[in-house]
Amino acid sequence: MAKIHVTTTVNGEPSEFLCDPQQTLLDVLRDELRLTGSKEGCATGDCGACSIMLDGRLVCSCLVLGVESEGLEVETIEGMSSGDQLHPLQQKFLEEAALQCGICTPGFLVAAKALLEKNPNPTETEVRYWLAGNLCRCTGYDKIIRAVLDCAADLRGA
Amino acid sequence: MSELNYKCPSTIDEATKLLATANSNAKILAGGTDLLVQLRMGMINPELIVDIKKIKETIEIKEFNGGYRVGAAVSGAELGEHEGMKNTWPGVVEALELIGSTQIQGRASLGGNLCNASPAADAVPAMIASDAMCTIVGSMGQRESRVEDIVIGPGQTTLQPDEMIVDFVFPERPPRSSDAYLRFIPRTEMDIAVVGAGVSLTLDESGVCTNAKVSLGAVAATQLVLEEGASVLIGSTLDDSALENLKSVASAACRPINDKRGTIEYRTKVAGVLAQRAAKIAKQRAEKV
Amino acid sequence: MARIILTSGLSNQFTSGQTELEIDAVDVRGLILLLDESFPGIGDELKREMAVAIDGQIYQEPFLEKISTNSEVYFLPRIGGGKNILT
Amino acid sequence: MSSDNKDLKWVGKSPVRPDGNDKVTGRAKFGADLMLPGMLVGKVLRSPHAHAIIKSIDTSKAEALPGVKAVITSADVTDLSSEWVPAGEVQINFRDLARNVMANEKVLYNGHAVAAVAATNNAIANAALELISIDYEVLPHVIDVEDAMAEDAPILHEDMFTQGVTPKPDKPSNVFKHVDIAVGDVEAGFAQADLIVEKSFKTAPVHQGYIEPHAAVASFGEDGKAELWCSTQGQFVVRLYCAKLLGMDVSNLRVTPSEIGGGFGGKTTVYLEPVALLLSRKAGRPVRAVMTREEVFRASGPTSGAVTWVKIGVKNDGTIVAGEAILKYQAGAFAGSPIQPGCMCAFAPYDIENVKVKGYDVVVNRPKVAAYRAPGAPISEHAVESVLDDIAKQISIDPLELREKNAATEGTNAAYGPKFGPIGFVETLAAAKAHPHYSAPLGPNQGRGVACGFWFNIGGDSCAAVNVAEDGSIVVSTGSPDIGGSRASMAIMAAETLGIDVADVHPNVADTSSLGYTFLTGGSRVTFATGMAVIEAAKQVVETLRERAAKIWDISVDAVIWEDGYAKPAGTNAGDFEPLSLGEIASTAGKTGGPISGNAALNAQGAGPAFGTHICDVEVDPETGRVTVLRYTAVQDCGKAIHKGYVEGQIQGGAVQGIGWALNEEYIYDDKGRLDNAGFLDYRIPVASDLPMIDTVVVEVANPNHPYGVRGVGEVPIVPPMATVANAIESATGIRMTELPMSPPKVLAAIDGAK
Repeated sequence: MAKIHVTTTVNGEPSEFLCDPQQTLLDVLRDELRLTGSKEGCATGDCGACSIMLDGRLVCSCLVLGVESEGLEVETIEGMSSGDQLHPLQQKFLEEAALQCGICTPGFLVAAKALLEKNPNPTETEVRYWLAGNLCRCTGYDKIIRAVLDCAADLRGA
Repeated sequence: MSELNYKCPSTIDEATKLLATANSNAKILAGGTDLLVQLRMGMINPELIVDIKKIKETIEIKEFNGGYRVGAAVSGAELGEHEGMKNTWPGVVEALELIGSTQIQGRASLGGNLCNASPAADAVPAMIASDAMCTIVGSMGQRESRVEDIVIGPGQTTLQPDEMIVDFVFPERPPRSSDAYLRFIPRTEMDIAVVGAGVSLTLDESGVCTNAKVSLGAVAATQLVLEEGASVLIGSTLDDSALENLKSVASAACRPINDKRGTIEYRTKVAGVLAQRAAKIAKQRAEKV
Repeated sequence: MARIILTSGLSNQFTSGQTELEIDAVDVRGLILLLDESFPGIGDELKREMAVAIDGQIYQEPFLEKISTNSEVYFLPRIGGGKNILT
Repeated sequence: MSSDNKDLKWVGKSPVRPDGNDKVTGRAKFGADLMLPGMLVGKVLRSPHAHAIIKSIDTSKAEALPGVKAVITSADVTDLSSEWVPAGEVQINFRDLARNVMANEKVLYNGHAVAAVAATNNAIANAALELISIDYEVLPHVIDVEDAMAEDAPILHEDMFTQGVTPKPDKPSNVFKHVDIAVGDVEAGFAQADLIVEKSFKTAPVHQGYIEPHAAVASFGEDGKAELWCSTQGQFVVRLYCAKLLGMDVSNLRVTPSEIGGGFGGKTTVYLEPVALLLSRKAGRPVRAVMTREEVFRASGPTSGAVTWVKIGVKNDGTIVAGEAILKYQAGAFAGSPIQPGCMCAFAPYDIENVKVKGYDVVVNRPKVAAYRAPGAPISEHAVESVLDDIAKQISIDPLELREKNAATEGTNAAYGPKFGPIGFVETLAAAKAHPHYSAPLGPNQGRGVACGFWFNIGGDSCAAVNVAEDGSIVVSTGSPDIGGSRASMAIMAAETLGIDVADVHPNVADTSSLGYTFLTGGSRVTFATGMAVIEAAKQVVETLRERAAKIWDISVDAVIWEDGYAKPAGTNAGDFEPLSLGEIASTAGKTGGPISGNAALNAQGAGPAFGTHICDVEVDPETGRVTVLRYTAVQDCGKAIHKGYVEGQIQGGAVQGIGWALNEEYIYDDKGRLDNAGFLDYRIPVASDLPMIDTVVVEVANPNHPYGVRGVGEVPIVPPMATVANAIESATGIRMTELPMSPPKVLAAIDGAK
């Protein structure tokens, strides 16, 4: 099959890859670019474990074709911390035990970061609905929601 | 393994030419939230994917004769950020925004939701209730159509293989007009509608309903337009008895099926309840504008 | 004599309904040998299927646990976090 | 040490987990994240039918496809003889295991594996699957448990004759075995009763729903040695099963557990692991096999669906005089449902003189059930806790008081036989009663329910190594995969025992060639059993450190004490020496006898049974039947919480899985026996917006058999929710729901039916 050459930006770095037309961006990130932080939990957009930012929009990378990322900005969990500095959300998830197995954690963090950038002062209900597309089977969501709310409060205070 | 190609035209003309030459082996990619799942599951096997998101007309929202033109590929997230549409057509905006998660909202579009032609599509009853029109372009030229004339059955539309929807036109509204869309799902998010109900209406100064349109989703092979539902509302002040009438005509109009998402009995009952509740919300909104 | 209690399932299969027995044994290994002498076949079943509770303390893989003369010894099915249903 | 020990430095705190950073940055490697040079893609072909004879399989076209490196069928799997053999503490039938991994002669459920391929990429592997042609003779199928027990039911296994019945049956049956539990005389008991309530219930099979699909990477060498990386709750169990299925020496297979994206019991067996190994052996290249979400639903898990009946007799004062139950559990396509623990748990929380439980283990054309949190217990206890609620209402006694009146305490003979040691059931009831939630006002269409739950908890085999590095930092190795933060609890217990900072302890999950046999992560055994091994190994290290200090000071070891991470002279007459730190002793270890290391291998006995009491408020929409959970409180006896945060997390997660079981989760089959909702879209696990915060109350009645008083935590919280929610719906609507899930159509039909 004729592979297509794609030029894009991943976590701020110019990036190129070859992919088949039907390859999803998630497949490309994991198999071609070896960025395995984005997880495949369903491949149908129902679990959010593959959440990434595409040109500033939160999307499921399993529902985006690799070729669609031509010329766009892609941000994944691997780009969330800066140097040896964790993002405040990452730090808060650790401090408040907001993860158990950790498979859904990258998706939750990417989605929560997108929320706080759009709405620095969300209510519990707003957080729950924003994150409804991120499934977690371990935590019952309680500590995740608290971590996001507490982090938002810290960031507003800072 | 049939060879799949991907094209990303930047003009409508290019797009329709590609569709024409692919003679019905092409699929249009807008948000892709249905298309990619169908590809993955092997439900479809196209030779060409035409991504329309680089075409200016399909991704912009602009004012038009006091109303709005909304590009077919505009995402739910973008529509939800548009003050004008939110104030004038809150029902249409909330319907598109109900589809899937925040992540899905980053991609899902009015055009995709309509052309996927699912009986349970959330945005469609709301668009039908709003009397929305759509602009269709094909190799034979451009035509306009009412949204309610597009879907003719599950997965079937009146679009020709070489045609694409460019945008939707939501007309200017008289004062004291508004709309609302409600759906029922087992969870609070992430499900496909078991029943959907869209209501659009206009009130006069005395609060009497002068114009109304009611549409139901997921209770028949295609979205239903409830002429009778409109007539029980028009001339009333949407008092309890009018709303009770709406409830019964809505239930009476249903021709649903039993499937994994709901039973005939359940869908029939809840359709009436949702039509009634949606009408109440539309009324409250109309009183405020 | 230690008091030995069997499940009704076992008693139906091997002891013609008798669920309580009085036996002198120093440890579980010895007890199972004695039981198998009086009720042929029960020994394998006990070794394969059963855990033991001696005076309330459950042993999932009993063998050398000591039994005193006034001990209360229950044979009960092995349990685990579903690990009894692995196949 | 007991749980009221005040001078604990780390136990009970919530330090950041040692593996946390990798898991918030995407660095952690889960099952599907490993890649090897030359790695092939493994894919499995699955049965479209619920029940059919495999007349022939033709793989020639697939083998001929360029890029296909190996194709396997049941012909490549040794068909083992049917025998139930002990595996660890487990009974397993390797013949069934082999035939579940790859169907032989017959397919027994929609999704049953029939062949597998290894190819150079996904597309080729998928194309190859389409080129495999199978000639099926479709047979009648049976999905429902009671249909399967019927005289004329289609028989899944011609060689299955019901066990536990005398005389031995003369014709095969789908009932694998009967289970009987009897204490006292129920007939006599019911005769004394002032009130008898009996009811039948139906519960749906539910999937563990872990977000990470099964994944395995295998690399087979020409020398017959193999490496396997996979997402599992027990690398040693995987090693044994795979070695058996491939006819290998156990020690020729090295299994390394990846990080695991949830299991809840569902990753205690093998599916892809032997397939990946077989493909790799045939292809001579590494193979990675990963399930799609659809495959996870069609071919793995779930726990049993069941039909249950419970009859309870009470005196007017609430004293329970007799309890009887009949439990029919689906096992899936092969024998072995959790019917045994289901029968044992049914009445376990209560002190009842007369108990009789009859259980049936029944095969049906569904995927073989796997372990799921407190296997069997939620199903039987749902029925008992629902009937108790009706009784409380009918004799107008507070539902918590009814339970307090009959609650098992230390010395009570459990309904399954032996006496309970110290247990904290009544403490959870008291805490629930005192909780503000229990007396908070309710609005219209709102109701409140309570229910309780019990699970045995287990111990078992665990190994641990505690190694002192040159600088005095500590590496703790165990064989227990970390699903929910157990590395953190291991670090805490090691730091507590060594008297050092928890940050200086570095836990590590070892592969099967680096440490002794350790039973799997499950049964809520890790913090208890593996924790005991870690503490034991750490104590050995302390002893060695004292000896080394004694050598350095040239005094007797008895004159050296270990305190707060330092060796100190026992007293003034021991001599006047500056305390020696762990680091100082470690740096000179070479001179004083070599590396310092502690190693423990034990079979932990004396796991502490645990109880929970839950409170739930719901609002029911009378027009749509939607049930909204408004408020939820879970009280549980945890013996001693080692890591507070992760203990609360276990309780919250278990409760929410139970809420999903109560309200929306179910398998939907079409008339051909094909699963119709094999995905997260229509298999509806709870989402964040469905739920309130889950308030937790941790009660601590120490387990005397653990140095810090630990009881298992993870299983109990999934037991009470189904009845708690059902009881809340009853309180809101006056209607007793007897079928799970209590989804909107069922609730609305019940409400309309009651009008």
